[in-house]
Amino acid sequence: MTGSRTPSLRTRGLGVRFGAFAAVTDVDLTLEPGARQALIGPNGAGKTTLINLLTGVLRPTSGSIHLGDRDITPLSCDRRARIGLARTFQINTLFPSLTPLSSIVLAICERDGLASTWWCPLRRMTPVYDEAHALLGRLKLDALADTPVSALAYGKQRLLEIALAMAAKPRILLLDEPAAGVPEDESGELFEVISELPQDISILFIEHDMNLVFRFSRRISVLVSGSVLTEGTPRDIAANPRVREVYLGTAGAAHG
Amino acid sequence: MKALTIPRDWLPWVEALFWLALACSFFLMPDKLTLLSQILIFGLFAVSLDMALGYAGILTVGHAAFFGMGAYAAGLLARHGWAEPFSGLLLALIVCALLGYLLSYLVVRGADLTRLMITIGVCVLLAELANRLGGITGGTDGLQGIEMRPVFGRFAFDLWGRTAFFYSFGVVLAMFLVVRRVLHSPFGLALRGIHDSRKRMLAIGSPVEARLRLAYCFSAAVAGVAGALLAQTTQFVGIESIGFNRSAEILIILVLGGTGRLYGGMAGAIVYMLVHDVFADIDPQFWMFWLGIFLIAAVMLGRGGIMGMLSRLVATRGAK
Amino acid sequence: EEALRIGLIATYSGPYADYGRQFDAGVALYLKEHGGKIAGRKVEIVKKDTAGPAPDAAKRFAQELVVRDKVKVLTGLDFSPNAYAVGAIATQAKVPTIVMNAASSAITSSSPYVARLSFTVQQVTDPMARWMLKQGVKEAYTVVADYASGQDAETAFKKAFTAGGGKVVGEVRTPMSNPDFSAYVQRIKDGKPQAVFFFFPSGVMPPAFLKVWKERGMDEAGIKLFATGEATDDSFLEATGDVALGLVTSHHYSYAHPSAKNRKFVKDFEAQFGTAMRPNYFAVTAYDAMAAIDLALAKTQGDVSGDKIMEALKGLAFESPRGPVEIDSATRDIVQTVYIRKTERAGGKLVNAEFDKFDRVKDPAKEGS
Amino acid sequence: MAIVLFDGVAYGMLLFLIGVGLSITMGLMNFVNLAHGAFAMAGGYAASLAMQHWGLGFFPALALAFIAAAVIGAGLEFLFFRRLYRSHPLDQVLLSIGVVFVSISVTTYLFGPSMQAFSLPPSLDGRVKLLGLELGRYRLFLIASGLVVLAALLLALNKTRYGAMVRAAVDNQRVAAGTGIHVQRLFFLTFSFGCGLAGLGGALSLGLLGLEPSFALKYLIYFLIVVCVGGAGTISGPFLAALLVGIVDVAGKYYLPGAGAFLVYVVMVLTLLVRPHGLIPRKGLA
Amino acid sequence: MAEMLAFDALSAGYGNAVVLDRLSFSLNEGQSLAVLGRNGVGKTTLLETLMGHTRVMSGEIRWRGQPITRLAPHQRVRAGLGWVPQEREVFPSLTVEENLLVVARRGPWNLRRVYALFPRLQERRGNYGNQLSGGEQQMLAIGRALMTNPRLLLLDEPMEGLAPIIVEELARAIRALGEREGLACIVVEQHPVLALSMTNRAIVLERGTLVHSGDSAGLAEDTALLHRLLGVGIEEDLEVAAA
Ligand SMILES: Nc1ncnc2c1ncn2[C@@H]1O[C@H](COP(=O)(O)OP(=O)(O)OP(=O)(O)O)[C@@H](O)[C@H]1O
Ligand SMILES: Nc1ncnc2c1ncn2[C@@H]1O[C@H](COP(=O)(O)OP(=O)(O)OP(=O)(O)O)[C@@H](O)[C@H]1O
Ligand SMILES: CC(C)C[C@H](N)C(=O)O
Ligand SMILES: [Mg+2]
Ligand SMILES: [Mg+2]
Repeated sequence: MTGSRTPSLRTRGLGVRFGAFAAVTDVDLTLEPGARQALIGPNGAGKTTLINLLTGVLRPTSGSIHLGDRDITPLSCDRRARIGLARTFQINTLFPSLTPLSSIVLAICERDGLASTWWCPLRRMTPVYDEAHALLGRLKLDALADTPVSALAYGKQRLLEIALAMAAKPRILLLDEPAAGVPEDESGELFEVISELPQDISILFIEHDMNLVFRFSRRISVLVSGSVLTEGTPRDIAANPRVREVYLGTAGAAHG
Repeated sequence: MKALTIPRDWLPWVEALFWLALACSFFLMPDKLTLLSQILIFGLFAVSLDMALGYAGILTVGHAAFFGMGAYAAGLLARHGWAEPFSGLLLALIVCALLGYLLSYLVVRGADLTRLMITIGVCVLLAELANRLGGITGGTDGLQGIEMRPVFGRFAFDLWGRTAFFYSFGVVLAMFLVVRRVLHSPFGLALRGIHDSRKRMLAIGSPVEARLRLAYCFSAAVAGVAGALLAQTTQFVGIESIGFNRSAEILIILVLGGTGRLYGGMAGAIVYMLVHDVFADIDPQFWMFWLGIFLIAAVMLGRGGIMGMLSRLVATRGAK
Repeated sequence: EEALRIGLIATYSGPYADYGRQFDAGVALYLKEHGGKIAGRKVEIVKKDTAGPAPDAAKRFAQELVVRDKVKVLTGLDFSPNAYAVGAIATQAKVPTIVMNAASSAITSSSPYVARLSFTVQQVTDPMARWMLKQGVKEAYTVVADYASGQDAETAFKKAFTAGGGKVVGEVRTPMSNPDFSAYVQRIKDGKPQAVFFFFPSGVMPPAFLKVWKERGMDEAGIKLFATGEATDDSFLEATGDVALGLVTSHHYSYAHPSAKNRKFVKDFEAQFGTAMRPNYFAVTAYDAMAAIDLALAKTQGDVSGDKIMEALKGLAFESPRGPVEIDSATRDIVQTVYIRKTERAGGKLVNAEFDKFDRVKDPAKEGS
Repeated sequence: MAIVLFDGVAYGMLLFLIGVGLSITMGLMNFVNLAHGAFAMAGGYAASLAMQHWGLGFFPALALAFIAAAVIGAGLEFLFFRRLYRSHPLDQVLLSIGVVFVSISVTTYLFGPSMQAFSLPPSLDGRVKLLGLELGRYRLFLIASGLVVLAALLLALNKTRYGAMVRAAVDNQRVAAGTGIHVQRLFFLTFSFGCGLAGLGGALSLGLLGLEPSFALKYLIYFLIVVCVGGAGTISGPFLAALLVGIVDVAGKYYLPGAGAFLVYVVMVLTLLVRPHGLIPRKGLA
Repeated sequence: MAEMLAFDALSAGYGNAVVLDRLSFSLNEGQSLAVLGRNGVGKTTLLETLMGHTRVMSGEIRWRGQPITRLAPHQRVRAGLGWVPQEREVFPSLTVEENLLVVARRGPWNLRRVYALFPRLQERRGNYGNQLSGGEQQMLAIGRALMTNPRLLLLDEPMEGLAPIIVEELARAIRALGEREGLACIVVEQHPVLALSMTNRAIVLERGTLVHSGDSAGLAEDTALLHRLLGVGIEEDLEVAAA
């Protein structure tokens, strides 16, 4: 990795407290352009909280977040999304009464700033529909394009989560356990799709499935009790006895 | 129960038929024209509420604030010498859009119950203000002495309510088409998205509050036009136009018709007001009992109001 | 022969359903006494319920009654806004309209086809102010419900009271929905005025006010209390209970009015509707409205054209259960006796016992204008 | 001034007493029960009629009011309400408004449109001298009742498993049932209890408010204020809100009589703007 | 051995949609079952049907000899079914401890034992249900089901979102429960090898119908069959579970 490039996303001393409980403390995290970085750590380590901080769902109690050269700490959730920060949720957060197609159409409209257009009927926006169909096709959701989201099986809803994030054509993609609930063969495919995204997109993903983590990440950060325990290549991490002890158990063996 | 299926391409024709039937009621019920005009007006009012409630998800029991404000705006304009009808509508629209935009800052934040109470509070405060400013508004005695000029300078408002009917019909249809267009636009889709999941909307970069403010402002403007129509066609503005009870009544009408369904407001107004009229004619003292039973029966038989029931009976199929 | 149709727009349901019930009873009683006929014609009453103040509905009903039901006379009209809204139809359709209650002064000026047989707020307030002065009351505090009629009462009282040399030392308007009056009464108590005059629409407000008045020991504190007759409306008097005892009020009708005509009226009324419901000022006006139509049609010899009837109504004078009444030929508003009454217990019942009166009172708001 | 404060507290207690049932049915059970006033009215009528016609004392009449309203609530729950727990809140609005309409007509039909006579038992009438103040006995009684009801409810809902079961079932009926909670019976009892409380409040209000068929709708805004400003789903929230409203209302009318009806609503709107989830927000709701 | 649970030509679904199509299988006392299949084939629906949350169109469910097809969900819990829903669905307005206590029934499982199994829950005992991490919610959902002291535990993707080390522990614990206390379970899993290692028997669903039923061990061994049924590239997975 060339050190000269400015990182896409960088945090400095980031922390948040819930009352007396420090969920995230003093995190310095760097995401290079084109990164394929995994964030792992025990349950309750603060991974989701960290993503919530990055996307602006939560306000940090300390520290700052930079996107490129810009300090985005004060920006709201939606502003951050509009400048290229997309995410998926650990627990499905979809539009239950819309169809997958209109969900994606909506996401594209929001991305292109069309969503405040009130004078032009939706159905005239053919390019948007074409793009939405293409995206659904890539995630093999095209057959379900017109089924209400609420009637989709869980796994399909997981896919739609990712489709929604991808529809935003983000610069940075934050994925919170994207493959949870997706069958193994499909989760592999899913990650293929993700890793084939243009190289200028930086990706940070949380995942408890070590097969996926070790297959698709180029760097891994380990979060324990709210702070970064260690960071390194998959090989380093798999060999780290502390990580094994608190998180991997024997699962890392195969990747050691 | 098997649903009747109609191709989706037919829907615009069904809509056209609906409006045609409404227009034809002029010949079918020639001595109920005032009722029909008021049904149209309340239908429009309910549709405006639906934009806020059914689409933007802002639980409000204070929408009469805009209805009443529109009525007073149009009424006062006419009363003070400018009695041309369309300018009254325009004034009401502008005033209510502004008021709606201002109030939207109070309303879009917070949870459902908060919004409910804030809208009620604002509505009650405005009603109280109208009462206090009795010198201008006539207070509880109502604003009298409105005499509208003929529509297009030709059609005077007559005793039979013919002009009032056509005037209301035209304006309501025009406003309805605007609302329909808005709801079928990307903005309308965004509203449905917010209704479903605010969190997800934020995550796809939607400035949710701004969207809601715009929707609320729209909705207020349409409600204002409805209020202005009532003021102009009755040539009177009662303080009830702006009160809590009217807000609650229109909510009942909308819920009966079905929220978030575009035609829910119109359907609700037609059914509620006709049923009310029939029951009140049969039994002026205890029509409330029968209306209550009717409402209970309506909920028990079909959730989601009349349109909800219809959508279960009639399915659509075909291309989008 | 075709029946004479009369449209009755009133409140039959909701919080004010009592108004419509009283109207109906008064009308029914008159018709019963006259064999269901007015000026020799069978009468058909078409009722419409506004469920309270609802001018848009009232206007719609008036229009339907005229256009569809072809009524010759409109009547009822308990709430002023409803009466104002109907007035416009009366003018447009030239249908005589007889107001059975609505008490806002300008209603009769708003349309030449409107006459009133009830009263105006000013008409009953002004005598009270004058009577208080006569009793040596020099300072008064006013309490009124904050709506058009209350404001009318406040203005009329102030005008008459100060004109007679009295001084209004404090005034307060209470919101229409005001469950607890303790703050207002406490404030009055701390201000120690010589007397208090209040106006509340009949219903739940007067008893609520009187209860607190009693609880605070205002009488012991030596503060006198006066009101208009709505405070001791015969419909609500029993339910109000002993807290009303001793209250002095002014009004145009009491069920205990000691005239022969009224005794018969009450007797017939009770025979017909039982004793659970007392005739109050709504019932008597409804009864009188029928009498007025009857007399007017007698004058026009059955001609039901609007202008003729209005002409006949002007200056019409007759004996009502409440005493002599007359329709002012200039204003089409009623001229009548206003009584000063005191709430007493007689024969186990609470009644408004009349003990003083002002004869031939016109609506003071229209005097000199 | 102490007396103004006292009056305010007493008025607040009254609001709490007639509103607290709603914080059970609407606050806790999430059922938008606009018919709350109808149940309060049922209690009021039960108490007032029993006292007039059967010569029942005020205190037994209070118990009767609770029972009558609870039984009516139970009947309606069984027939209608239980079918709508999972429905959209707006369907619940429609149902409960229908119930209100019917209840108004039925009471008008049975007892006439005008007010019910009521006089306080001598023991609660008049004033007592306490700490140099002349306090209304009935108002003192209201304050005491309010505190008793508050304490009882806090104990019942926070310290027992019952309260947690209700909250669990409201959070997620499907899962509550799937983990062994008899949701239907739980809701039946809770709803009836909420209605009973409404009835009790209705009967307790007899000394201050007039009872007539429109009672069912007339005080709706007040109930809603108490529950929503307080924070739906808690008991202490509505209690605080009722006190706040009572004191603001009475003090406002005493010191600023010109502000009239404005004050309470302005305070309500401001409070909600500052605390959008109510004075004491229910825990565990994001 | 006695039959514990049986599905007899059961069809069930939502509204008018049939999801499970004449499904039959049975399970003996003390046996555990893995339910496998791709996305959307009806695994969750199977468990929901067992809990009484779907519409049964025809057929019967027998539990320890009694038909329970018409029982209300809470009665099924009393009869000994313990349910861990797929989306965890902990009660958000209850604290961790309340979540556990509110469903508690008499039996060997109590607060102490659940805390011993998931120490993390004890640390977070005062947090409300919606103030937990995904994995903590999963633990809580499992703990909650245990608190009802079931005879048969229904686990819908229980390992989802849990750290590998917890997965191992949990799998071991469930196995141990079955062996030591006779607590049987039905496990729905996306990771077949893991599920098979925890159970005695396995069924594979495809669009609501049974396409395979047999021994877990046998199926785990038969890589080709697994591959055909589930299309899984299982090699790595095998290693994980075997390790
Ligand atoms: N609102 C809150 N109040 C208090 N504590 C909270 C809140 N939200 C989260 N927590 C706590 O913060 C810690 C971090 O949670 P987070 O969701 O970030 O964990 P995670 O690393 O994503 O875990 P998992 O892998 O299980 O999803 C958890 O222990 C959780 O209980
Ligand atoms: N509430 C519902 N209404 C209508 N159809 C539903 C509903 N829930 C699920 N379905 C449909 O039932 C089928 C089976 O879904 P189910 O959730 O049982 O699948 P699953 O095997 O558990 O899938 P996954 O692995 O994704 O969890 C799917 O086709 C789904 O679309
Ligand atoms: C019935 C009364 C309250 C009516 C009131 N006096 C009015 O004229 O509006
Ligand atoms: Mg997480
Ligand atoms: Mg599933």
